Amino acid sequence: MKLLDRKQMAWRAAQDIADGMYVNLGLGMPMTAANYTPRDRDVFYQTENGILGLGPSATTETKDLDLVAPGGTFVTLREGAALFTSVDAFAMMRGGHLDLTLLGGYQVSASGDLANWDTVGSDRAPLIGGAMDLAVGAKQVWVIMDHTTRDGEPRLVKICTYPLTATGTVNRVYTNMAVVDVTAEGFVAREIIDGMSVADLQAATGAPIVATSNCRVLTAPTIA
Amino acid sequence: MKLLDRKQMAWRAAQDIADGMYVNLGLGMPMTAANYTPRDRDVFYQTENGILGLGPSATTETKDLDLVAPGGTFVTLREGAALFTSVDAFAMMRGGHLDLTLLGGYQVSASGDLANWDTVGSDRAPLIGGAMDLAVGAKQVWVIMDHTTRDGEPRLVKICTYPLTATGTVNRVYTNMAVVDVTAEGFVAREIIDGMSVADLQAATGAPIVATSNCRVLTAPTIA
Amino acid sequence: MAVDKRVKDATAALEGVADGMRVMVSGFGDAGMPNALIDALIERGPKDLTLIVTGAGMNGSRLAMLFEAKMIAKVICSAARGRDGLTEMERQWKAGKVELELVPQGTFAERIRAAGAGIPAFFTPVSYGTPIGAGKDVREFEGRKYVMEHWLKGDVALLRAERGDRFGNLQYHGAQANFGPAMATAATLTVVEVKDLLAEGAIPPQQVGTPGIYVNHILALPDLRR
Amino acid sequence: MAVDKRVKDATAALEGVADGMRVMVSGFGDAGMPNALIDALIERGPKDLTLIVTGAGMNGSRLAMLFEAKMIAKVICSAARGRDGLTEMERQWKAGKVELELVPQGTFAERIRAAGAGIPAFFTPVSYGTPIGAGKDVREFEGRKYVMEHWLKGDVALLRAERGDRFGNLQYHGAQANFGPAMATAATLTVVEVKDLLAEGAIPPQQVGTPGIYVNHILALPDLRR
Repeated sequence: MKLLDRKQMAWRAAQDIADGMYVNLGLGMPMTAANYTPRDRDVFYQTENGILGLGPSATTETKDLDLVAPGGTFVTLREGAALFTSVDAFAMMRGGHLDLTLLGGYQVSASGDLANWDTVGSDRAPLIGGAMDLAVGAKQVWVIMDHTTRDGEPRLVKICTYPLTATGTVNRVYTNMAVVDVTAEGFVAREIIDGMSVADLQAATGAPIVATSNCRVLTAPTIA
Repeated sequence: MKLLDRKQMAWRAAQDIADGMYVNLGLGMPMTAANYTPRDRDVFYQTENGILGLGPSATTETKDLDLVAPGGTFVTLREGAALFTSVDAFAMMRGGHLDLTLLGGYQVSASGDLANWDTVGSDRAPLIGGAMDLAVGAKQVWVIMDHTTRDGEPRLVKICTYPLTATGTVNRVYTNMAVVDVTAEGFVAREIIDGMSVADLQAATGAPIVATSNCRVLTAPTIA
Repeated sequence: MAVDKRVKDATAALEGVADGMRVMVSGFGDAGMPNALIDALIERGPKDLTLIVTGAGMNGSRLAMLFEAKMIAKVICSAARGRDGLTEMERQWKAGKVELELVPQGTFAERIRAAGAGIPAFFTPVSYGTPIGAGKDVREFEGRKYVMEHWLKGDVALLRAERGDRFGNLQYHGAQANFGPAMATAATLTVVEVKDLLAEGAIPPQQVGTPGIYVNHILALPDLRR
Repeated sequence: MAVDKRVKDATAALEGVADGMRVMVSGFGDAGMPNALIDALIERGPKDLTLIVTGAGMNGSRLAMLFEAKMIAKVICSAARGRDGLTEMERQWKAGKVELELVPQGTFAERIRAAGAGIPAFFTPVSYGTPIGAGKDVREFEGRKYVMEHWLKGDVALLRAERGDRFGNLQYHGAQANFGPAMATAATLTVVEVKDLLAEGAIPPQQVGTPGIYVNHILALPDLRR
């Protein structure tokens, strides 16, 4: 039984980003999903700093010092892109216009609460950015995170113990063990990695989790 | 004793529009004031439909069907003009960024209330437009109107009997008899037309009105 | 697959527009007024509509024809009076056949913007102490009184812009933008007529007045003036 | 007379900036960051400032230098943590010398926009049910809970734009606009550094990102990157 690595998790989430979607990807692992979206899909990526239609990362030749993604990387624009202000970018999020946001997370509860903006006991100042707006505003909120902490504590829980980002808005979680929907009845596994039983998954999960009758094997290619 | 005509009233108000001001002129008589602003003053006129920097009316040659003032006339843009949305135009008003609005009126009270958007007993549907936003938002609110109704009833009153546009915001009134400031102590005449005494003016005014010690004669050229 | 919001004609563009809907119409005077789409709406003929437009229609305008066709049950606007003589809207209003909600123009704009921006309510100083403000929630901030206003949403928004592309990006010309960009964000279905419609993304990113995310259907239609 | 908002140097541009003021700074990363004006502010040296900026400063940035110069008493931001190691801001915050108000980025943007638009408060779904929303006024609209947020004003706003003219009109490039246009509307004194500053009104009216009415001082300054 081999857990997915981070690239594989990003790849798996990317397969569900549908043609024509308007999407905001959180910093870190979520952003890498853009590399794995099937080529035949036409997706518009949005950013907090006022870009709709992010293109590939810039090269030395195409680099524009003022065209950066929120993470600080130099980017390009795709055909049909639009530029605007952060006021407009967040109106777009809060107003419910984005089809999807894919965010990193620390914990997701069985009722769809998300904790992803701070860790208790950190010696660092808090960081919040646009995560709350995205988690509240996007039509679909997907979270990508390891199924457990390094110490084996479940990250899919009954009630989040970390500070909340938003309540009741997560629709789906991509982990290194499974693809899990958050439904009115709680966690439902749609896919589980090869060799892991539902009982194994339940043991790694902090709230009841069931598998759908058509639950499939979660597979992802090895990515260099 | 000759009352000012409408052009003279507009001319008189226009003399007080200072260099560098950002100004919104209401429909009708207020708009004509732009024709009489001294040439050496650089004024930016704003409109509800998203223009800052209105130029002269368009000619057949310069006419652009999509460049209209709120009143429907075809206009041009001055150097340094900007175009934006009505959301932005009203944010500019409400946010207190315009130096001045000059509005028409039915009644102004001694405490600076303005009634200019509807008349009681009209058989027409109500019309409100941007007057409320302007009367509330501009740094200076000046009203231009006849001193009395056709029946001789005062329009400068203790308490407005017509429906209010805004409360306590009018700073100055230009009438066919006088230039009147609205102060914490009520109406104060700054200028009165030749041949009219303060007592005459008081007789035409529905609330106490005093004249400043340096109250001048209100004069305006005859305009064809 | 490629995002393509172009539709073949106005009939296809208005598919799904039904009785009882809230229809937003951009335009301030004729600038930004989607006259061709209004014609198509009249042809389609849904009834009991709530019309949301800043000026509810001079005599002879296409908006007036919506009233003549008895399609309108309610108007939300900031000017409900034509310049010359009683309008058909006024006649129906006086006869009690059309309901009227009069909104100060800036509040009208801001309520629509709020709907698109996920803001259910906000406070404005405008209309406090006036008949328009009567009955509204009042709250004091920093010693000044404000009334609470709610967002204003549409089921459909009909817009006119100068240029568009297949992604739904719009570019406005002159004073054409007025209420269109906000309405596009506030309606479930946004339909746009443009003068020039291009297959590729031809509008420079910095000059996009309405990003395509807010547009559902776009088509090139003649600029019909009154 | 002609409107002319150009000033001769950064010293003149910052005249009147004093101890205790609320200073807004545009920029998201280095795009739109008024680095030259921040240098000038450090040179001027007012103390006890409230810094209003979306990201409060990576190590080595000019914003960090404001903290090193001990000019900042409070920060209002949405990200107060650098990527690499503890920042000077974090050190002063941990030592109780700098107060921190953390605001979700969209609420940060909207509060500034509200200040410029004369909206003292508005309701947003963001932060409801989270530690950030604790203690805020809650109200339900259409079955969903919202918190009330207040406008956020500045005494001074420092901006970077690409082009400007003597009227104060600004044009932004790339992702440079971010928070600048809203901050320009929300501050009493708005000072802008631009790459190209022109005497005439050189920006096409449709492409003006910030109309000159919101700008007090403008000057051409080098684009200083970290």
